[in-house]
Amino acid sequence: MKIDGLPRELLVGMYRTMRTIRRFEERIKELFFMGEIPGFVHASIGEEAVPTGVCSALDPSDRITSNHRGHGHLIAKGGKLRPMMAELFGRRTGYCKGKGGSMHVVDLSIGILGANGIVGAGIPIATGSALASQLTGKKEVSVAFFGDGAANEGTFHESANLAAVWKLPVIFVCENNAYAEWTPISEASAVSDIAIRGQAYGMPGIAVDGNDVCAVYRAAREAVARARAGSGPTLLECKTYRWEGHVVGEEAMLAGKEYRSAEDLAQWKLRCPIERLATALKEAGAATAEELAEIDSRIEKELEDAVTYAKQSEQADPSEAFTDLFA
Amino acid sequence: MKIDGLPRELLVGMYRTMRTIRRFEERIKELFFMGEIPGFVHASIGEEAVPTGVCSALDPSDRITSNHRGHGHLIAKGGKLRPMMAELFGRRTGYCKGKGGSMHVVDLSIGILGANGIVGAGIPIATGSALASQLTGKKEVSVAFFGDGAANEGTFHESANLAAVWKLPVIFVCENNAYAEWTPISEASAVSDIAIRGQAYGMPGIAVDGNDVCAVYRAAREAVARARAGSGPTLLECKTYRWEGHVVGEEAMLAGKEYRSAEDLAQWKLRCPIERLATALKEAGAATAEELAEIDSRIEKELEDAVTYAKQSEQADPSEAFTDLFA
Amino acid sequence: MPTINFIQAINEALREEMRRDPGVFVMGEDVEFGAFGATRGLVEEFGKARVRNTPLSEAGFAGAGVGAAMAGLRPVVEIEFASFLYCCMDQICNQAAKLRYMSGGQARLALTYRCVFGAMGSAAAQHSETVYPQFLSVPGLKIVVPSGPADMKGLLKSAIRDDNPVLVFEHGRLGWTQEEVPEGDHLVPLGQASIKREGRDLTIVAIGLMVQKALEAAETLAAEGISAEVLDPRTLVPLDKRSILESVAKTGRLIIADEAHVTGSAASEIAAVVADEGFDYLDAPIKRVASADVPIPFAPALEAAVIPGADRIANAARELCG
Amino acid sequence: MPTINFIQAINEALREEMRRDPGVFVMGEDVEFGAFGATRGLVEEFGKARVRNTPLSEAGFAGAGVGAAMAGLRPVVEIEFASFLYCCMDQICNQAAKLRYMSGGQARLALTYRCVFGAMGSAAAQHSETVYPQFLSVPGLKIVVPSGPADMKGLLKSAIRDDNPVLVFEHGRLGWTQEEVPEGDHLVPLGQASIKREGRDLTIVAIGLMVQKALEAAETLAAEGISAEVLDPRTLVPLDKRSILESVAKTGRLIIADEAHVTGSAASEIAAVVADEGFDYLDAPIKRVASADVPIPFAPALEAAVIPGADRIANAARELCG
Ligand SMILES: Cc1ncc(C[n+]2csc(CCOP(=O)(O)OP(=O)(O)O)c2C)c(N)n1
Ligand SMILES: Cc1ncc(C[n+]2csc(CCOP(=O)(O)OP(=O)(O)O)c2C)c(N)n1
Ligand SMILES: [Mg+2]
Ligand SMILES: [Mg+2]
Repeated sequence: MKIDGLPRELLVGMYRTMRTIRRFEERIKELFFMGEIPGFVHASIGEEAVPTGVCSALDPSDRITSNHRGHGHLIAKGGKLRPMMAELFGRRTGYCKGKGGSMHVVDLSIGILGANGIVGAGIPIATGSALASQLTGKKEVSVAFFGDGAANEGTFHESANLAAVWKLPVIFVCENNAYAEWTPISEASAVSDIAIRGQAYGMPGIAVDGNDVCAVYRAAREAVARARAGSGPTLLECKTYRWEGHVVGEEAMLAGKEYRSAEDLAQWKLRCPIERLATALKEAGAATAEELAEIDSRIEKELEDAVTYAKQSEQADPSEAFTDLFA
Repeated sequence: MKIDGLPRELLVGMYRTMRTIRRFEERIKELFFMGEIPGFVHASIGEEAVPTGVCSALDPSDRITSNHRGHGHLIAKGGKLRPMMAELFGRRTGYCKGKGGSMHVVDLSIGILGANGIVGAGIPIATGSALASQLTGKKEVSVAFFGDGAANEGTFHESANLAAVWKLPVIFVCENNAYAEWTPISEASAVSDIAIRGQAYGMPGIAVDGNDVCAVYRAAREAVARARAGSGPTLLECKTYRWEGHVVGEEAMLAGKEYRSAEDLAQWKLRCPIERLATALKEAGAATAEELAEIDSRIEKELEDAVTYAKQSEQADPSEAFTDLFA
Repeated sequence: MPTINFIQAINEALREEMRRDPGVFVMGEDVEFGAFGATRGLVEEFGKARVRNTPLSEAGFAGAGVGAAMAGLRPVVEIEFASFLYCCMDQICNQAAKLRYMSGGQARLALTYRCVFGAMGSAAAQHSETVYPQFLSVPGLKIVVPSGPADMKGLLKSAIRDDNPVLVFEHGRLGWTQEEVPEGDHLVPLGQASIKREGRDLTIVAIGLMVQKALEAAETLAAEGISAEVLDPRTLVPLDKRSILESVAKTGRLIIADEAHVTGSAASEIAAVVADEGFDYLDAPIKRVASADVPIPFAPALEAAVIPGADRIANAARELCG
Repeated sequence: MPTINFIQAINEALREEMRRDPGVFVMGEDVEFGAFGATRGLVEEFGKARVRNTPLSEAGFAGAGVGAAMAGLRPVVEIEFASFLYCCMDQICNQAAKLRYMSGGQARLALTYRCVFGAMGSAAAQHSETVYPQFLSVPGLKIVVPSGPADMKGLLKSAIRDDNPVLVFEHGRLGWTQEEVPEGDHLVPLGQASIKREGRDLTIVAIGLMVQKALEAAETLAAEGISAEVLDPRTLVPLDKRSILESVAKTGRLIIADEAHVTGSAASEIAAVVADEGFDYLDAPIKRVASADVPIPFAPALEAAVIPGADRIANAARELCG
């Protein structure tokens, strides 16, 4: 992993973000099993480099759309832990007043147009967001995060073509974690490199090591520059792997059936994006173990603060179910 | 245009088919303006080589799906002129008892799964038809005919990927006539060669001169062989041009606005697929002008027979509107 | 007041709103041309950036409308024929309709979808369907069905200014219908029914093109001594229940004329509302006069047999008042 | 009779029909695994050719089902959650539903779509919707909503054998509901309602999970001296109007309990039918007990506030009989 040329502040910031995502999700996994968090929860543990690298190349006024596996995207784009956690708990202090939950977190004030429960549905929305920037002449960039599975949805195709023909400032970030639910990409897609699909739209299709946050960052930075310059969209495929199940608690659904090898998982764990960056930082003398530990412990505090906040927040009142339909 | 290596019978048959399509559509254009044919009619005049070349490579037990511009596909697959014409007239003797009309002609007995009023909708249907062949072990091939515009629909993407990953015996035939309604492909698609999209699915993507019936035939023959051998789908792009408006009578809709150059049209008319084959046949001594004229006049008779049949057929009775919903 | 037709009314509404608010833009298949004339001439005035021909990608551009709306613009998305809405239902029903609620009120989707619907003469099953009932059951969408030029203009302008997703259904048969239309900023609020003819003996709630047929039937019935009130709800969501109930309270009888297939129609919804909230007013069964439950057939005689005409409305009225 | 749960009933129906007819095959996302257990074990018995995991391409594989059916097979297509039906509406509503009619009766589409629907506990707006009303208004589709294991098995087997497109909606909350289910070829015909409890004072037509809630309410009401009949239509298309009308003729009062949002619900449709054909039997307004017109929220307390429970059914009954 090459960190050279990247400012220390950026690198340490990326470490902090990845670590926050990791711990946030480890924590909500526990809270889910303790019955504190209802509904479906999808963890992106192991994939933290993708949202982190991409969002580090964005400005606060840029916008993203996310998917069902969205906590990482949201945190990397600046989502605050307290209202995120409270939303997952279903409390009225949550981002969506408890109406959305894990799959529907939105923070328009920082350009988070929304997680999404419909695979592929965020892609046209990011495309339209980019269209708005083009129409208003603002130099904003929009990013759609989606999985390898989503790359087989019609919405991907239609959006990519639309963006390419209109030269919209949008980046299509495909998190290729090799599985959609329990089906391997080899059974779901005729090509193993999603990046190749860029050619179908005359769009650069770039594949990077999705567990190398610096590589992701550099590729994203280039795509952002392209977009801001008015040169159109980019398809950025980040190859990664999810360490957890498709959904927290999937064991009960699978009834013992296996769908991937323990060996693969072990191999990918050796390539932990956080460890890799930590090692590189230490080796380069850009950060000491103590400095990183200090960051870690600050994250623990923020996280506990968020959990406490969520727990102590009021439940949404039933009467609130009937508001917020129309503006 | 190279005819060598192709049997005379095939060549003359293709001449006959193209000529039948041409005259059928010229005739229904007249009948439309005379008020005999209601609804929307889309003519494929100038594009006859595509359905003819492709369907000449098919067996009667193979199946096709068509689109709104379907007369050519239907005739080339063996559709009979009488029930086709009667259907366009809305008579009870029509293929669909007058319930379908030009955009919905079906003849299951000869593998015509249907014209379609929804752009792109026939593509998954052909894919499913191919899946049925694979499941039953029958060596049938299915073909989806669609336009350059349809290649931007999500259904194209989803079907192509599905067919490729399952290695289905299906051929995706894109009739690239450079326009979708009045929008040129340059404004609707980021790539001008639809064939390149095959790469997105690891599928051969072949582009041919769609006004050269022999070239279309040869490419289709190869794709059919591939499909029958179980080697999977092919994307076959046929570059052509429509001589007529998007829809018969479009002048009234456009209110004088032009959308393509008279020069382009004139250039393409010089490449008339029927003329080219006729010339080649005569030059090669495979058919004399008299023989071709004889074919032409037989077509006129068949056509007039079909028109008379349609005109003399009973109107559908209102009570019949309420049948045929459920099996 | 100038007399203009239905299509011109759409055109004027679009033009005026585009002049008024630079955030308003139009996209859809061939809107530069305007197959039915509704968007004709807009590109000349506003340019290709704000009048955008889209590729054939309904989910893509319907969804781009959602994204552009979330980013603060006011898109007007044209779906050529209502039947093609099926190609982008997710973006409309799961995204546009739900995003405000799911986000706890953060998102504002000032977004209009326009489409042509209805049986318009042998366009057959995939170009003739009345597709609004499918959206009635999806909270978060407003639904507008104008019955003539003046309402068309005023409702479309209100739809575009509304900060919510609005679906506007324009009947294909109404295109050349002429009417006097107020000049200037003519707005018709969403959620307000209009009594198109007053009457005493029965109420005919009629939707879209059915208003014309109901008026025709009312004329015939008048000659027979039956006084029919014709009420046009104009918007199905929000539905002006009060006006409907008041009319039924007066007449005691209700027919609902709707071109949708009878099962699951907007007529069914209105009947259900009155069978609950207006039960005590009713002197007779509620009759729905709607399309038969078969796809719209191609042949003219078959099409005519399936869709409701003035005769069927009049017959239902005679049955009720007989 | 063995006691099995709802999911096992689905599994048995699929297995039996696949054994019976080699043309039956199953496809959908991760059907080899069966997220809810319904398709579990099928791939081991029938192999990957007949139990096909699909890519995430709802329009693609829903449409492949249409094509395979036209080619003579009998596909059973699984859409994981009913909310995803919006992603393939065109193939279902414009193609599957209309192809037989448009082809003048040539096409036979022996095609089943199965999906899980309903509020099942904080699955939120895009995984909890009751999506059958959207299809009520589309002629050419049969709609099945089983309320328990025995009906589930018998109806699904009938759906698969039916030569028409059938949508089967399986409520996510019913998964572990147990019941005795007849062994052997247990078929429940489409279009036949079932009286789940007899009563004199009012009729509760209840759909899907609402049958349980209605029975619960009926039990409470019985203690108060109100005798409620609970009728499960089992299929919404075809709708067993006769049984509903007969029940209302007996009781004079009607509640319809439906988890769909009240506007445009199946409850509205049934209310409209009775307000016409059963008007003379009615002694009181028709009450719809249905979900509020907002998307299904995430927080448990909010979800509970939106969807109808036994208490709301009982309250409506007291209002009618009071
Ligand atoms: C339209 C739609 N189809 C199916 C699902 C169910 N589902 C949720 S996530 C998922 C897999 C998505 O895979 P991928 O896009 O690769 O993302 P990943 O979960 O691997 O991050 C599926 C099938 C859904 N939510 N939406
Ligand atoms: C889903 C859908 N969107 C739009 C239309 C309206 N429409 C009919 S044909 C057509 C153009 C199709 O272009 P192409 O696929 O290139 O075929 P061509 O007409 O050129 O043969 C359009 C936009 C439709 N019928 N269906
Ligand atoms: Mg994945
Ligand atoms: Mg074209």
